[in-house]
Amino acid sequence: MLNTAVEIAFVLIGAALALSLYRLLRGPDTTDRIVALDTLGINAIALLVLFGIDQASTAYFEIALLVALLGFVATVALCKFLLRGDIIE
Amino acid sequence: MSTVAESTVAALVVLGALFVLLGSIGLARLPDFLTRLHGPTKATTLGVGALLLASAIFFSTGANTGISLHELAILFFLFITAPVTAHLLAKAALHRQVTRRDDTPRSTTTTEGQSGS
Amino acid sequence: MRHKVFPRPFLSLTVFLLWAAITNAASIAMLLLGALLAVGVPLLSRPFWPEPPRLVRPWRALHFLGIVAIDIVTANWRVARQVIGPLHRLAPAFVEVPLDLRDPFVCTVLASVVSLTPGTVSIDVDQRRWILLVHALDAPDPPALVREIKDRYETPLKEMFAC
Amino acid sequence: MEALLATAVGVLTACGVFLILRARTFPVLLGLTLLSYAVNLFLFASGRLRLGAPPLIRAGGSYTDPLPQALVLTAIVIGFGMTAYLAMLALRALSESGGDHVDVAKEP
Amino acid sequence: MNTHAPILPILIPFAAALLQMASERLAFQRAVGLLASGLLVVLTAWLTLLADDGLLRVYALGDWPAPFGIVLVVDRLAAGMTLLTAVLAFAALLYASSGFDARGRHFHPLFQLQLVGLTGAFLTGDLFNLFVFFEVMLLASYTLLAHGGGLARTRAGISYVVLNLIGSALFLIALGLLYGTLGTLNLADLAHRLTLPGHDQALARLAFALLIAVFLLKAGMLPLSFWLPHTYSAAGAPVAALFAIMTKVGIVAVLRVQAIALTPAIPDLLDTWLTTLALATVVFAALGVLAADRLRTLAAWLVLLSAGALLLAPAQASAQVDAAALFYLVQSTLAAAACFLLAGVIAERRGDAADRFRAGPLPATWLKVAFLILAATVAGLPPFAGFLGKLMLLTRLREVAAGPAIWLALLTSGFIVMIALARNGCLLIWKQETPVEPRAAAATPIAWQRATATLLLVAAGPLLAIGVRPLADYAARAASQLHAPGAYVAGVLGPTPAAIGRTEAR
Amino acid sequence: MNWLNSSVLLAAIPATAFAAFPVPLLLQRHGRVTAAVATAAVMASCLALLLPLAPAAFAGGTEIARLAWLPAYGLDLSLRLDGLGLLFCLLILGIGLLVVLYAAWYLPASDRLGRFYSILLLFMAAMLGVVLSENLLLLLVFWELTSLSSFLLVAYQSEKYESRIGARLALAVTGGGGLALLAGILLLGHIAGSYELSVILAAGERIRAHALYAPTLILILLGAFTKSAQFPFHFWLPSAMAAPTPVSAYLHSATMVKAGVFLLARLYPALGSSDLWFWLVGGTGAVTLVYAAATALFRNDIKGLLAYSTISHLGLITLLFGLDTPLSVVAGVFHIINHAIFKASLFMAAGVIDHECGTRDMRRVNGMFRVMPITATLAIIAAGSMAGVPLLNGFLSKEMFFAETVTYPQFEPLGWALPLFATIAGMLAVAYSSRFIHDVFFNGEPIDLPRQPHEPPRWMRAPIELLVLLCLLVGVAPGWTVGPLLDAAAGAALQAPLPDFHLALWHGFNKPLLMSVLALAGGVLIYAFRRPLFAWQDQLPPMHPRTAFERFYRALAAGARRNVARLDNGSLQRYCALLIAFVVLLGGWAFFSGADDAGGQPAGQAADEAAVGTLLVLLLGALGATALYRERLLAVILVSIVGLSVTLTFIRFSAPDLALTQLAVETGTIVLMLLVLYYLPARNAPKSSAPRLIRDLLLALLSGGGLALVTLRMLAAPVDTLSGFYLQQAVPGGGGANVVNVILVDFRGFDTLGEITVLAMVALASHALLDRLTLIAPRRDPDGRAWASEAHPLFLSMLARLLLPLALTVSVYVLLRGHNLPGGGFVAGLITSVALVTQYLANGIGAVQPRLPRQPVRLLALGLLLAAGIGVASWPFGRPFLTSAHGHVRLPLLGDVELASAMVFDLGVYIVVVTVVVSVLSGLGQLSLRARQPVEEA
Ligand code: NA
Ligand code: NA
Repeated sequence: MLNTAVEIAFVLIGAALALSLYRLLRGPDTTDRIVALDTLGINAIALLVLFGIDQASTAYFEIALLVALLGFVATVALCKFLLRGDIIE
Repeated sequence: MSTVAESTVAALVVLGALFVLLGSIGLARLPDFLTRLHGPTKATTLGVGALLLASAIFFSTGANTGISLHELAILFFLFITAPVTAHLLAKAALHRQVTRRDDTPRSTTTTEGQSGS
Repeated sequence: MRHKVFPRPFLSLTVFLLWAAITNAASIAMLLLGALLAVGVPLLSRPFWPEPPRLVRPWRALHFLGIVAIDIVTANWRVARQVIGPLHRLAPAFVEVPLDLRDPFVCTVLASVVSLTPGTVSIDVDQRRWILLVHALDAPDPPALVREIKDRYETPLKEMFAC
Repeated sequence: MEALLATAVGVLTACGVFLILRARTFPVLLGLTLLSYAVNLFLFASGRLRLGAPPLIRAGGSYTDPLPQALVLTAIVIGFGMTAYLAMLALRALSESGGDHVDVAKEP
Repeated sequence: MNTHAPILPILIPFAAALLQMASERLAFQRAVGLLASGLLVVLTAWLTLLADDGLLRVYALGDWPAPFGIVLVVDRLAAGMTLLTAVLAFAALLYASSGFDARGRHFHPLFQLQLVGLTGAFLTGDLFNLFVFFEVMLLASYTLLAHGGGLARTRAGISYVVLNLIGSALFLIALGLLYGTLGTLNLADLAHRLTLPGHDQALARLAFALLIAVFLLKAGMLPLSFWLPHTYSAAGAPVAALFAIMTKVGIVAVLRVQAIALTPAIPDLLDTWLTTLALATVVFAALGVLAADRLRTLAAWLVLLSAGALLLAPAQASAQVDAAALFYLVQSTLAAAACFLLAGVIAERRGDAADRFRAGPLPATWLKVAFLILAATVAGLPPFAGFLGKLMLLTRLREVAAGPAIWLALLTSGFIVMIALARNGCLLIWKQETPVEPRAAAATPIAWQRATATLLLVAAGPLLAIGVRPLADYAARAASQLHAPGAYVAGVLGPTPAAIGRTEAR
Repeated sequence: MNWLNSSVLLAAIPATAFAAFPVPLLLQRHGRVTAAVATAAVMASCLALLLPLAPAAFAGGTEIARLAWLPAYGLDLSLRLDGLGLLFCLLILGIGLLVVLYAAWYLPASDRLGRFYSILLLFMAAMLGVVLSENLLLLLVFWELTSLSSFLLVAYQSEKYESRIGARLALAVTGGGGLALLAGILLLGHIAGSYELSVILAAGERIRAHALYAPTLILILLGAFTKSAQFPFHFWLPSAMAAPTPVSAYLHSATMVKAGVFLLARLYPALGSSDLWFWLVGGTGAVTLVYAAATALFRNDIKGLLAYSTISHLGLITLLFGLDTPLSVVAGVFHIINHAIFKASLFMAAGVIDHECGTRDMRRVNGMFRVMPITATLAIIAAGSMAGVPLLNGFLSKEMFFAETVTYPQFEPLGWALPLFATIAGMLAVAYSSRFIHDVFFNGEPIDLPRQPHEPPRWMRAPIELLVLLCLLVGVAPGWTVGPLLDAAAGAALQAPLPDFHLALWHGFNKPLLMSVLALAGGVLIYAFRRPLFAWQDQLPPMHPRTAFERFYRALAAGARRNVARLDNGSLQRYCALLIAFVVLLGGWAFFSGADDAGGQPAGQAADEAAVGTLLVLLLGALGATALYRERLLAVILVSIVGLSVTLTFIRFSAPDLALTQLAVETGTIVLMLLVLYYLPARNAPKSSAPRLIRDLLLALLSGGGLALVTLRMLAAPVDTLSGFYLQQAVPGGGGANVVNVILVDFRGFDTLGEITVLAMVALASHALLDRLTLIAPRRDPDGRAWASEAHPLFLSMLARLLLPLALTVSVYVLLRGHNLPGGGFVAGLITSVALVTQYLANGIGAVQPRLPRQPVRLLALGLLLAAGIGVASWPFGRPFLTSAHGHVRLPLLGDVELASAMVFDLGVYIVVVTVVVSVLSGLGQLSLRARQPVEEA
C-alpha cells in the first residue's frame, strides 16, 4: 500500500515540478521566475522527503533542511536584488 | 510497522503530494503575479508539511528504534520563512509594477523616482 | 542570574526544542548538549537581536498556535478549490488592515500568520501608519476580512506579547 | 542512467566552454560555474553510479565508492573559492578600467 | 626531526603564514617571513643532503600507507627543487621587505602560503594532492600578482585566473579518468597499475594526455603560454622573481610523470609532438625577447624561453638529457628571477624611464656590472652558468632525432637574446637622457635589502659556474634516480604493492 | 718547491690574469700611474711565469695542465703550452705591455683608467686562455670572453653612439660566430671522442673521414672567420674602430682578430688537408685579401684604412692556411707575427695623429711629416712593412706567400692564376700603404684641424719605436731574431716535422722577387692614378654597416613584434580557445593512437522517469543560461536550476554529503553573482561575429561531445579501486561511519588542510583585492527603474533575528554528526555562513559588521591552526603529521561518548569556512559603502 502511495506521490510531485518549471520558463517577469524557483525548491524538499520514505533512509533529511534554508536565502537575495540592486548594502 | 500507521503514512503521502501539486497548479494557472503567489506559499507548504508528518510517523514506527522528530524542524522552518518569502516577492513585484489588475494600488513603498511627485 | 544565563528564555527554549527535534532526542548526552546550546546560542547571537519582545502569556500562545494550525488546514481546502476551479469567479483584492500592534516582531508574526492562512498574503506594512497591506485571492467582502484578521489573530497576539 | 549522466556532463561542458569563450567577465563566470558542474559530475562518476548505497557504514549495507565523493567535495569547495576570487577580480578590473572586458590588451 | 623532515618544507612556511595572520604589524610579519625563509633554506639544504643517499623518503600523512593515504616522497629531485624554491623565496622576500610588501594587504602570509603550495607540489606523491597544492600555489600567486595594484596586473590576473581555472577543470577530469580507469591516485600506484593488464588502455592514455596538458599549461608551452609574458611582466619585481619557479612546477611534474608512469607503460605519449611544440616555444620566446620593450617583459620572455628549452627534456625520456635539463632549470630559474629583481632596482633608479629600453638617467656602476653579468648569464655566454646549462643541453640533445633542429633553435635563440640584450642593455645602462633629468642626480639610494637580494641572485650566474661540478653531478644522480621507476614504485608502495591496512601495520 | 712544477706554472698564467683583473679598478683612486703600473705588473708577472716554460716550448715540447671542471660534459680546465701558444702569449703580453704604456698617455687625463685597464686585463686573460687551452670547450669559454670583454672595450666611451653600436655589431658577429664555433666544437668532440686537443690533433684522419666532417668544419670556420673578420663577416671590424686607439692596436691588429687564424692554425692538423678545407679557407682568404685591400685604398679615415688593411692581411693569413701545404702554414704563422708587429705600431701612430690633430680624416690631415717627423718616420717604416718593402719584416712573409703561390701543386693547368692573383693583392697593399704615407705625412698642408699638432710625449712614442725597431730587426735578420719562435710555433701548428725552409732576406732572383717588384711598382702606379679610381668609387652607394646593422635589428625587432602580436593578440578568448582546441586534439590523438580495444560494456542501469526529468531540468537550465547569458539575472536563475539538478543527481547516486555541499555552495554562488551583477555594466556586450560563434560552437561541441563519450566509456570500463580499504577501515581506523567524512578529515586530511588554506587565501584576497576599491553604484536597475527606497524590509529583518540562533543550532548539529552521518565542518560552516548572509541581506552591512569579530584574519589563523595543530599533536607519539586518534569514553549518566581528534580538525574547517564567507561578503559590502554615485544622471 505504502509503495503504491509513494509511486503516486512521485508522479504528483513530478507533475508539480513540471508546472513550476513551466512558470519558470514562461515568466513573464523575473518575479514570476523567482517564485517558480522558490516553488521548485519546495517541490524538491517534498521529493526528498518522499525519497527518504522510499529508501527508508534518513540520510536525506539534512539535505531537505538545507534546501529549505538555502532556497529561502536565494529567494530573498534575488528579491532584494530586484528591489535595491545592492543586496547587502 | 502497523497497518494503521502504514495507512496513515500512505494517506498523508498522497495528500501531501496532492497539495504540492495544487500549489504548482496555482503557480502555473493563476492569471497574475499576486494571485499566483498564493499557490506556492500555502498549498505547497501545507503539502510538504503533510509529507513531513508522514515521514515522521514512518520513521517513528519503523524498524529503527526511537522517535523521529527532525521533520518538525523542517516544518517549523518552512512555516516561518514562507510568509517572508511571499512578502518580499510581492514587494518586488509591486515595485516592478507587473500586476495587471486595475485595483492594484501604487506600491505603498514609494520609490526614489516617484518621491518627488 | 537567570537573566544572565537565559537572556532570552523563549529563544533558549526554541533552540532546545529544535535541537531535540533534529537529533530526534536520541540520548541524554545529546539533550545535555542541547541545554548547553540553549545557553550558548542565544548568548552568541545576542548582538543581532537587541530588543526582543516579551512573551507574557505562554499558554495563550499555545492556544493561538492551535487555532492557526487548524486555520491553515481548513482554509487550504478552499484555496485548493479556487485554484482548480474556474478562475473568473475569483475576486482578488488588496485590503488594508489598520493595526493596533506597534511591536515590529509581533507585527511580523501577525503578517506571517496572515500569509500562512490561505487566501491572504501580507504584502507589506506601512510602519508610519501601521497599516498591513494584504492581498486576498478571493475577497468579495474586504471589510469582513479586515475584521476577521484583527479579531482572530491580532487581538490574541497583542495579549500574548503585551504590546 | 549512464547515458543520461554522460549527456549531462557533455552538455554542461559544452555550455561552459561556450560561455568561457565570451568576452565579458560575467559569462565567463557563468561558464566556469557550468564547467565545474560538469567536472564534478565527471569526477563523481569515476566511482561509478550506484543507487541507494551511500557510504555510511551500517549493518549489512552496500556502499558506493566513497573516495570520488571526497574528491568532489574538495573540488566543489575549491571551485567556490575560485568563483568568489574571480568575482572579486572582475570587480577590481571594473573599478580600474570601467569595463568588464576580459582581454589583457583591450580598452573597456 | 629526521622522521618529520619531509613535511617541514611545507609546515614551516605554513606556520609562518599563521603567525603573520595573527598580527598585521609589518615589522613582525617581515621578521617572521625572513626568519622562516632563512630556516627553509637551511632545512631544504639539509633535506637535499639527506636525499643524496639515494633512498626514497616516504612520509605517510595520517600514518596511512600509500596508496590509501597521501604520501610525501622525497627524492633528490624533489629535495633539490624545494631548495631552489627556498633560495629564490629568500631573495624575493628580502627584496620585498623594503617597502614593496607595504603596497597592499597580506603580502607576507600570501607569500608564505605560495611557498607552501610550491614545496607541497614538489614533494607530494599523490596526484589529487598535487591538484590541491596547485590550487594553493595559484591562488596565492593570483593575489601576489595583483599586489601593488594597477590595471595591467588586474587584467593579466583575470586571464591568468581564467586559464588556470580551465586548467584546474582539466586536472580534475584527468584525475577522474585516472581513478575511473586505474582506481587510484597515487603516482607510484598508478604507474604500477598501468603495467598490469585489465584496464582500458585508451582511457588511460587519454587521462595521462590530459594530465600532461595541464602541466604544460603551467609550464608555459606554446600554444598554452600566451598568458605567461603578460602575467610575469605585470607582476611586481619580487613576485615575478618568485614566479620564475612556477613554470618549473609544471615541468618537473611532466618529467616525473613521464619517467615514472609513461616510460614503462605508454612510452609513445609525448614522442611525436612535444619536441616540436617545445621548439616552437623557444622560437616564439626568442621573438618575444626581440619584441620586448622593457627589462621585466624581456625577463618574462626569458622564463618562457627556458620553459621551452626545458620541455625538450621530457620529450626525450632520457636520464642523460634530464640531468642536463635539471642544471639548466636551476640556473635559468635563478637568472630569470635575478632579471626581474634587477629590472625592479634599475627602474627605481631611472625615474620615468623605469626599466624601459630607452635613454634615461644612468644607473649606478654596481648596477651596470650586475646587469652585464646577468646579461651574459642569460644570453648563455661563458663563463657563467647560462653557458654551462646550454652546453649541457646541447651535448645531451645531440643524439636525439630532432637534434639538428634543436641545436638550431637553441643556438639561434641564444644569439637573439645576446643581440637583444646588447642593444637594450646599451640603452638601459649607457644611454643618458638629454637633457639630463635634474632629479635623477638626487636619486635616493637603493635599499640594502633590494641590493642584496638582487646581487645574491645575479651572483648565482658566476657561482653556479664555479660550483658546477657538484651541482651537475647531483643533477645527474637526481635524473638517474628519477629514471628508476621500479625503485620509486617499490619505495612508495613497499616491496609488495598489495593492500595492507593500517591496523595490520600497527 | 715540489708543487711548483711546470703545470702549476702554466695554470698560474691565466689564473693570475683573471685573478688580477679587478686590481686596476680597485687601485684607480691612487691615480692613473698606479693603475697603469699595476696593469703592467700583472702582465709582467704573466710573462715571468711564462719564461720558465718557454725553453721546453721552444724545444718543441708540449706542456699540459689539467684540472677537472665539468668532466661529465668534457669541459675541463686543461691548459696547453706549445710553440704556437708561446708565440701568441708573447704577442699578447708583449704588445699588451706596450699598449698599457701607450694608453696611459693616449686616454684623456680625466679618465682614471682603472676601468679601462681592468677590462683590458680581462681581455688579456681571456686571450691568454684562448691560446693556452688544451680543452676545446675551454677554448670556447675564453673565446666568448674575448668577445665580451672586447664589447666592453669598444663601448668604452659608452656615451657615444658610435662606440655602442660598434661594440654591439662586433659582439653580434663574433658572438654569433662563437655560437657556431660551439656547435662545431661539440661535433668535433663527438667525432674525436674528446675535447682535448692532444686527442683531437692526433685524430685528423678519423675526423676527416667522419660523416659529420663537413658540418663540423663549416661551423668551426664560421667561428674563425667571424672573429678574424673574413669576408663576408668583415664589416664589424671597421665599426669597432670606435674603440679607443690602444684598443684597436691591441685587439684589432695583434690579438683578438688573430684568434680566428690562431684557431685555423691550432686545428689545422685535425681539420686541414681536405678539398673542402682548401676551398673554404683558401677561397675565403683570397676573396678577403683582395676585397679588403681594394676597400682600404678608398677609406678616408686612417683607422678605417688600417682596419681594412688588417682584414686584408687576415685574409692573406687565412689564404695561407687554406693553401694547405706545410710551408704555407709556416708562412701563415710568420705573417701572424709580422702583421702584429707592424700593424700595432701603425695603429699607435694613427692614434698619435688622431690625438694630436683631433681628427683621423685623411682629407684634412696632410703634411704631418713636417709637424712630427719622428712619428712620421716610424709610421712610414711600419707602412713599408705593411706594403712588403724589402728589409722589413712584412716583406719576408709576403715573399713566402708569393713563393707558395708559385709552387702550389693544385693548379697545374692554371699555374699562372694564383701568382697573378697574389701579385694583384700585393699591388693593392702597396697602393693603400702609399696612400697612408703620402696622404697623411705629405700631400700639402693640413686643412682645418681641430688642434695644433706636434710630436707626442716621449713615452707615448716609445712603444711605436720599439715595434718599428722589431720590424727592422726581423726584416734584416729573421733567422736569429724570430727564427726559433717561428720554428716552434709552426711546428706546433703542423704537429709534424717542419718542412725545409730558409728564413733569409735574399733568396736570389726568382719568381717571388719578380712578383714583389711588380707589386711595388704596380701599387705605386695605382696610387699615382688614384683620382679616376676615387671618382669611380664615389659613385658607388656608400656602405654603413652600423646603420645597416641597426636597421636590420630594428626590422628584426619590428618583425618579431608583429609576429608576437599576431600570435598573441591579448585576447583571453583566443587563449582559452587555443587551450581547449589543444586539449581536444591531444586527447583525441592519445585516445585513438593507442592499441585498439573496444572498452567494456556499460553496466546498464535502466533510466527511470525521475532521472530523465532531472536531466531535462539540467539541460533546460544549462542550455537556457547559455543561450540567454546576455539576460544576466535570468542566467543566474537558470544556472541555479542546474545546481539544483546536480544536487538531485548526487542524492540519487548515493552522495548525500555532496548534495549538502553543492547546495550550500550553490546559494553562496547566487549571492556572489548578484553582488557582482549589481556593479557590472548593464549595457550588453556586442554580439559575437558569425565566424567566432562557429568556432566557439565547434569547440563547445567537440569538448562536450568528447567528454560525454569518455564518460560513457569510463562508466563501462573495468576498475578495481581503493574504496574497499576506506570502507573497511573507516570505523576501526578512522572512528567514523561516514566514510566520505573520514576520508576528508583523516585518510586524506592533508588535502582538506590544503583546501581550507585555499579558502583562507580567498579571504585574504578579499582584503588584498577589494581594499580601497571604488565602484560606481548604478542609480537605476537595468530596465531604468529607480531602486526601491526601503533598504531593509521589516519582516525580513525580524525573521533574520530568529533565524540566526536556529541556524547556529543546526550547524552545531551538522558539525558534530559529520563524522558518522552526512555533514561535517564544511557544511556546518556553510550553514552558519548562510545564516550570516541572511543577516547581511536583512539588515545590511552597516548593521552586521560591527557585531562580528573585528579580526577575521586571526580567526582564519585560528581555524587553520586547529586543523594543522591537531596534526602536529601526533608527533610526540611518534606518528606522522595528521595521524588521528579516536576513542570511546564512558561517562556516568551520559553513557558512551565518542571523541575523535578529527573533530578538532573539522572545527578548524568550520571556522575557516565561516570566516571566509564573512570576509568576502564584508569586503564586497565595504565596496558598497564606498561606492560612488554617478555624477551624471538623466
Ligand atoms: Na691627407
Ligand atoms: Na589519521
